[in-house]
Amino acid sequence: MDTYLIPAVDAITYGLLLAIAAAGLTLALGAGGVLNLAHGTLLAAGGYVAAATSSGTWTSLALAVVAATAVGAAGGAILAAGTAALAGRGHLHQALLTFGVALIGADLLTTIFGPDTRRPQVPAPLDATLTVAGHRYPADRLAVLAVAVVVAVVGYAVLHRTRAGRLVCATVDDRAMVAGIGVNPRTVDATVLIASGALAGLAGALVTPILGVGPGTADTTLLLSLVIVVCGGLGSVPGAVAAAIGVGLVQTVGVITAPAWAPYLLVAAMALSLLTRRIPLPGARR
Amino acid sequence: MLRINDLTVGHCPDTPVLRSASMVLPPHGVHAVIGPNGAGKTTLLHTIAGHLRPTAGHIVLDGHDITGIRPTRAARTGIALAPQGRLLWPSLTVHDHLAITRPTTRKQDRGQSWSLDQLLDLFPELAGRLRHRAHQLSGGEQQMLTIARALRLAPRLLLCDEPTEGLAPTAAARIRTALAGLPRYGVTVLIALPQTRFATALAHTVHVMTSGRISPALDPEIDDADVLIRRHLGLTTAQPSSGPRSPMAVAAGHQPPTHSRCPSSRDDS
Amino acid sequence: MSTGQSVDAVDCVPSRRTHADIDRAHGTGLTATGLRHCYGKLTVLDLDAFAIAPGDRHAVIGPNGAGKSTLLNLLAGTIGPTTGQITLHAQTITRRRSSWRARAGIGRTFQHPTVYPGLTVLDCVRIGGWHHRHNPHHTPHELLNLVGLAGYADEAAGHLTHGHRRMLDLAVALAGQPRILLLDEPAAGLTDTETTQLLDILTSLPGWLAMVIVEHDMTVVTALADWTTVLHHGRRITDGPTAEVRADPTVAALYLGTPETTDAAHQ
Amino acid sequence: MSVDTLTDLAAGRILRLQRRARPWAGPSLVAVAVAAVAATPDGYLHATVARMLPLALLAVSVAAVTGHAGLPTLGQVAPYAAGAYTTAHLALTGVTLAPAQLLVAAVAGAATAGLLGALLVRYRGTVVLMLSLAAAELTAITAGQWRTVTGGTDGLAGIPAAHLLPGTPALTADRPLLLYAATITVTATTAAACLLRRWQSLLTAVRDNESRAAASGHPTTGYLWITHTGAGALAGIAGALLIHTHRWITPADVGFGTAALALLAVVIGGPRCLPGAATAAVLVLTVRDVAAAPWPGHAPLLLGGLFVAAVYLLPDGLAALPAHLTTVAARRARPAARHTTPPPADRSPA
Amino acid sequence: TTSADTTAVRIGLLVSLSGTYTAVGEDMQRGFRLYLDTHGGKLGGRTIDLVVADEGDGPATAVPAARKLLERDRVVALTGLVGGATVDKVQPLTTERKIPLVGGNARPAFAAVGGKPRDLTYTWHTSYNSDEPGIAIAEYVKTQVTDGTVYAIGPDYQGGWDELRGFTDTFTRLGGKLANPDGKALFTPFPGTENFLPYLNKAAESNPAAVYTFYAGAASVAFVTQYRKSDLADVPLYAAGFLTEGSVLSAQGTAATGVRNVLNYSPTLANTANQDFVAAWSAAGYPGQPTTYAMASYDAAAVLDRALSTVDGPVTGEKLNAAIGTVGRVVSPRGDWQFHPTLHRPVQRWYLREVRPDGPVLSNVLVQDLTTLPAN
Ligand SMILES: Nc1ncnc2c1ncn2[C@@H]1O[C@H](COP(=O)(O)OP(=O)(O)OP(=O)(O)O)[C@@H](O)[C@H]1O
Ligand SMILES: Nc1ncnc2c1ncn2[C@@H]1O[C@H](COP(=O)(O)OP(=O)(O)OP(=O)(O)O)[C@@H](O)[C@H]1O
Ligand SMILES: [Mg+2]
Ligand SMILES: [Mg+2]
Repeated sequence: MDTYLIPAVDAITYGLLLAIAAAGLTLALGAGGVLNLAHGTLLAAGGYVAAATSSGTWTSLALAVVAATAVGAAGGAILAAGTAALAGRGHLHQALLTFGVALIGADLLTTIFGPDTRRPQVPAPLDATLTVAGHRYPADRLAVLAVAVVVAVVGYAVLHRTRAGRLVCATVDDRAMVAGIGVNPRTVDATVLIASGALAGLAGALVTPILGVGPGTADTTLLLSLVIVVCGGLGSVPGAVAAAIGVGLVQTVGVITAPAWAPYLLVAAMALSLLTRRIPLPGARR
Repeated sequence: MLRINDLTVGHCPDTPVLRSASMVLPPHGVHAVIGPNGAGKTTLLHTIAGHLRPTAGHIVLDGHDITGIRPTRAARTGIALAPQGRLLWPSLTVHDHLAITRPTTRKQDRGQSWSLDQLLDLFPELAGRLRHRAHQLSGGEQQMLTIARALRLAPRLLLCDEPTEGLAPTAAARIRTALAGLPRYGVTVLIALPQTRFATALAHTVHVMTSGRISPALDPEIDDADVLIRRHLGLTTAQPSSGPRSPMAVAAGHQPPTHSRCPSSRDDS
Repeated sequence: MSTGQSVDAVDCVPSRRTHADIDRAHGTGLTATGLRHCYGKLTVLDLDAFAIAPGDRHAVIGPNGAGKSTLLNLLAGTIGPTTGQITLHAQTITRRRSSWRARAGIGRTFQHPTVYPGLTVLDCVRIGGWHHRHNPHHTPHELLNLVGLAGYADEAAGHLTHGHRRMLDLAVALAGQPRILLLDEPAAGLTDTETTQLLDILTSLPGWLAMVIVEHDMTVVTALADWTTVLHHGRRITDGPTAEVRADPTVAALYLGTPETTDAAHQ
Repeated sequence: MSVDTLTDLAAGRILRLQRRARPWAGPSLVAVAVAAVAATPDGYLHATVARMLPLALLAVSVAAVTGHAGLPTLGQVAPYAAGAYTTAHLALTGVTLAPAQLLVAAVAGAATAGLLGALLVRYRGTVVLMLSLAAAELTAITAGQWRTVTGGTDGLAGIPAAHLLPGTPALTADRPLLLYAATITVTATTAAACLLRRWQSLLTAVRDNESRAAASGHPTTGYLWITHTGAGALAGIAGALLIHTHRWITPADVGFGTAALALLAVVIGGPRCLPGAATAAVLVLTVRDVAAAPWPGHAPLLLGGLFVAAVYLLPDGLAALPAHLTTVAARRARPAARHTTPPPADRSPA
Repeated sequence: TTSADTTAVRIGLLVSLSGTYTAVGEDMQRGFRLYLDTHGGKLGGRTIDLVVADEGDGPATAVPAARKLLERDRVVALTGLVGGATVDKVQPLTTERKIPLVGGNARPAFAAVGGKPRDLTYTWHTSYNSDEPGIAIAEYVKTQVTDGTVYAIGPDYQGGWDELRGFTDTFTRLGGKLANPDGKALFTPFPGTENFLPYLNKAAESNPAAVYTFYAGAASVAFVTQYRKSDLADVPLYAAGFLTEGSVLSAQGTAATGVRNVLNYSPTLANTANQDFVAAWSAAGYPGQPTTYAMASYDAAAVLDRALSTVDGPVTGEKLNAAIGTVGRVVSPRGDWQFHPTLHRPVQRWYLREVRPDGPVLSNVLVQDLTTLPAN
């Protein structure tokens, strides 16, 4: 029992950490229908900015969070401008464009911040460990857990409970009729991408103190986020959170229970969850 | 209310669907455009609602030139379109459709405002389906939702493209009553229809549309409905030929072809 | 029956078809027994028996959402029933896919036809008749002529108007040389002339062809069908010869509306 | 003469050429290009081009599945890997006859794709994309883990070269290798294009409206499965070609990165245009490996620039480039027609 | 390529300048350039035309780049090469063309293919074999843990397998026992593992007396910081030196303090060559302290320098290769070393280092000499 207590706690905190990292993509791909392959790069940009800003004090941490969010939002705005001309050309063209942007962005980031792995300094209380049931547990993860819950709740409320959230879905379904009820679909698109970029930037600031940020961060994050968003059912916040915790479980309890199968677990879990899904995903609609 | 002058519009630049079409709609009434398939009724309505850009001509609404405005602006000016082909948002529920659509014009420019309850009174079939997504609705239910959504905008000008298609007679009758009541609230209604009977029973003026041109207004009260229908028919096609025209009819009375009995299951991989 | 009766109270009414009819359908046509279709807890169709023999002209009418399209989808195999059995020529086909059933002679049209937007009109018909390519009697051109789309043969099907798509859908269904044809609101959105033309086409089809027509336009139903089933909330309210069903006061109250609305809608 | 008139002339010339010699324009153009490359004395050039052809053929296979069957896939690296590792093992065990290797690789590829396709063709859209992503990842992981067969994460090196016929010299020299690889690529692409052209209307029908096609008696998933499996054979051949031109392999060559490049090449190449996909793959590799050489470390930047430029400059892909130029020319000649937004009725329903 | 006079000797430097291993690649480029710059841009008295190419993430990009260096630029020697797989695939190319490959980093096992061992005549490395750090530290760890057990953990790829094998084989041969439940080292999926807590907490259950590991780059930052927050925090951590080498150390911060690790170099080595090297490094404006990657590449330049000075007339690959065989003792920041006559890699000393504050910054401070490898 005790063997699995800490891994289980870790599964949830790590899962929610990933949920934060995937939040931007949940909005962009899940709700807004933009296959944004630059998501990982935006997150890395946020991480680098946070690493450059944060110096171990609470003020600098707050500043880092704000700066990272702003940089993410700016990146989202660039993507919004870029994808505006692609409306109606399908996912693959978006993928081509955003992948191109991601490559360019990654090159710029290494040019500006260098190729080294960086980690923002957090205030000492966050860098400490707490003792839970006789085990150590890092305080920073618990802090991120709290933020993740807030982000998830707010995200759920906005996406599933407000008019704005439904307008986003409606725009993906049929832009022309959204215009027909007096809402400019381009505004909806741009808002979605800017908000998604801001979320990615914010995630960068929150995640990198724990995992660090380097040239490989963008790819790893993108892959995990894609898995979470698609397994979560595209655009459903509870689904994404559930999928993130599922990934967290696989990556913690799963890998130590069956270490021999560790490399396969994540991908296999994703494939299984897609294969056994009864209701077709909205994205599968033709 | 709405004046259309020499409107030319098409889906590709070289082949206009409407050619110098003109029409004047007096305010506060129900008006119908009737015409055969392919006459350009849908094209006309989409052009007024801003989904298509005319290449020539003018559309004037209440003295304002609205030629070529974007659909968003059109909706904010008080134009609502209930399109043909039920362009709903498949991933949204019925309730969401009606909840996110709200009047976008200033209060004094609005037509009749419909609350959710009023719309459900009009379409009781939808009441039990509020939590269903649009793609789970039956054809007729989708049609109802399309019209309910348009009404929800409280437009001054309501464009209905074949509103009763696929509706059961009772539901069609309810819509007819609802549309007939709208002019009292200062709403102008323009309906596109392929059949004459609904139009003559409901509309104050009827325009006949053939191959991209619109006839002057006809008043079904004054003009004899039969004359109107005959004129309409005369304009559309030659007399339908009599006698069997089907190649299958050649085989009529014979036994069904035996070569296509149940195929073996192997074929169906 | 009083007109004010709650419809939900009406239980499945047994079909009035004679045993001889049903036996004939069982041996040579399409039958369905105990057919039920549910979406989650919502039962949208619940029919004890349904039978079509060769040559039947069978109309299914009912209010919106009654389950008419669902019935056609089940018969054509587009969706699978929750419970129940479907037979064709006394052979159980409940688990067969729609493509298999189509090749076995069950053709259909769709309530919301789009056909194949990316192909030309002519190619659409060719695809419909792919399994009968060598039959000299039914060239795609002849079928297009029949439905009045000969002039559009080389247009993209996606550019057709709504009414034309419906006619094209019919042509595609006919190209498959069905022995049982399921038509979902074939006259919706057609002009009066075209409705007449459609009736012309449908009445001129060979006598052995069985037809199930879902339609709201009672003139079409009256002109075509010799037997009519009325559905409401997925259940059969009544069935019988078309003229009798039209005269039934329950049907009038439920479906056709009060006499004056009936008149207004169908002068 | 102004630049504008020159462009106009060029566009007109291209259009006329296209009209006159459309069916064989593509293959003959490629043949001329390959011959021109082969005629140069530059071994580096030969080897460089030859090395790009396996990915080009892989892109063709992806184009068949993505464009024609409408299933956006990253999973064609699985049959690619099957073909490549099978060929490598044949070569290591002494079977160096190229035709035999190609045949076995094609069978291995088809078998892998057949198994994978049995799962994939039941899904559509994003689900296919993600499932095939899983397939690509699983392929690379397996290639890294199954050390006895694949040589682990560092892969296999020093694989013996193939022989065209018994007794002929091994295919190691650059020019023969280029000619061989080009022949295989062009032949396979042309054959696939011809086969697909024959069934094109059926596949379009399935993509456009599956329930209508099924209601006309077409076993739709069966068609998709056959296309997927056939494309798998093509990917298997591409895998064999990878071994023939590189003579080494690592798990990264059959992983997500390769799959993504192939899929993006298909997008650049244009929907449903197999030669376009192959050309785009060559273009992508040229930018990454050749054009970026003077700026070491900035190949991703150039590649990113290429992708972004392709999105805007080639909205319908390389395949439509000549036609695109023609419209530009035509627009120069006439005053611009006003753009119309498509009416909502144009869209396919949910 | 820079324009060079006719006597210039062209040398290819193939390192990762994009992708995951960029930090190592840049360090190697700095090391090589530092030697050139401190020697007037000349090696062996000849002007050097250095052509840099990007290795990227592995052979897929590295092999085209290597071919370009070999066939377009016609370099007489190829140096650099970050990844083991890259070396494995480029080595046949250089051997075929009789161009010396003077690798500055990974040296894979060069698995025999088709029963034939690889021809290593033209293959040299100024670095080490991947299993050597583990071999070098095993004995020391054994003495430290006395009767306790050691938990071994590393990344699941060829480099990780080699590094861990070096340690576990030697350690068990010396009578040590692994704490891992199945007696075999644990491998974590690579890349992609960024959450090491579950592994570490699981390892803590076996109550090891010490942990031995190898990670590099981003994974090492995550590993070290999470180690200090896991149940293992108080268990001594031993590692191959790459765990705390170079820029990752500043990202790890104080979490790395006390990590004892083994490497062939420490910036705090007291020999003059090293003092000059570290001073030149700072003078050149490069960040932080020099790393083993930079040092090995610096030595590759030194080897080429000495070899070129003995070549008469026009330089060819064959002549240069023969000259490399005769360079003898190389004076190096890591202490003097020479090539093993048949293995073509350095016979060098290995050092135990500990992460400690060295002035204001953390540094891998030399603790003691361990051993000389390869033995004999
Ligand atoms: N997307 C399109 N692209 C090209 N041509 C089109 C398109 N949509 C319609 N057309 C053409 O425009 C003409 C008019 O079409 P429209 O839809 O306005 O007719 P309609 O009167 O509404 O017919 P229906 O009663 O069948 O709906 C037709 O000839 C049709 O072929
Ligand atoms: N996928 C689905 N999920 C849930 N409910 C569904 C689904 N498809 C249909 N329904 C419901 O089943 C009922 C019957 O639908 P059906 O399409 O058969 O009606 P219909 O009789 O053809 O009506 P109409 O005349 O309006 O076309 C409808 O109330 C509809 O809401
Ligand atoms: Mg229309
Ligand atoms: Mg229906």
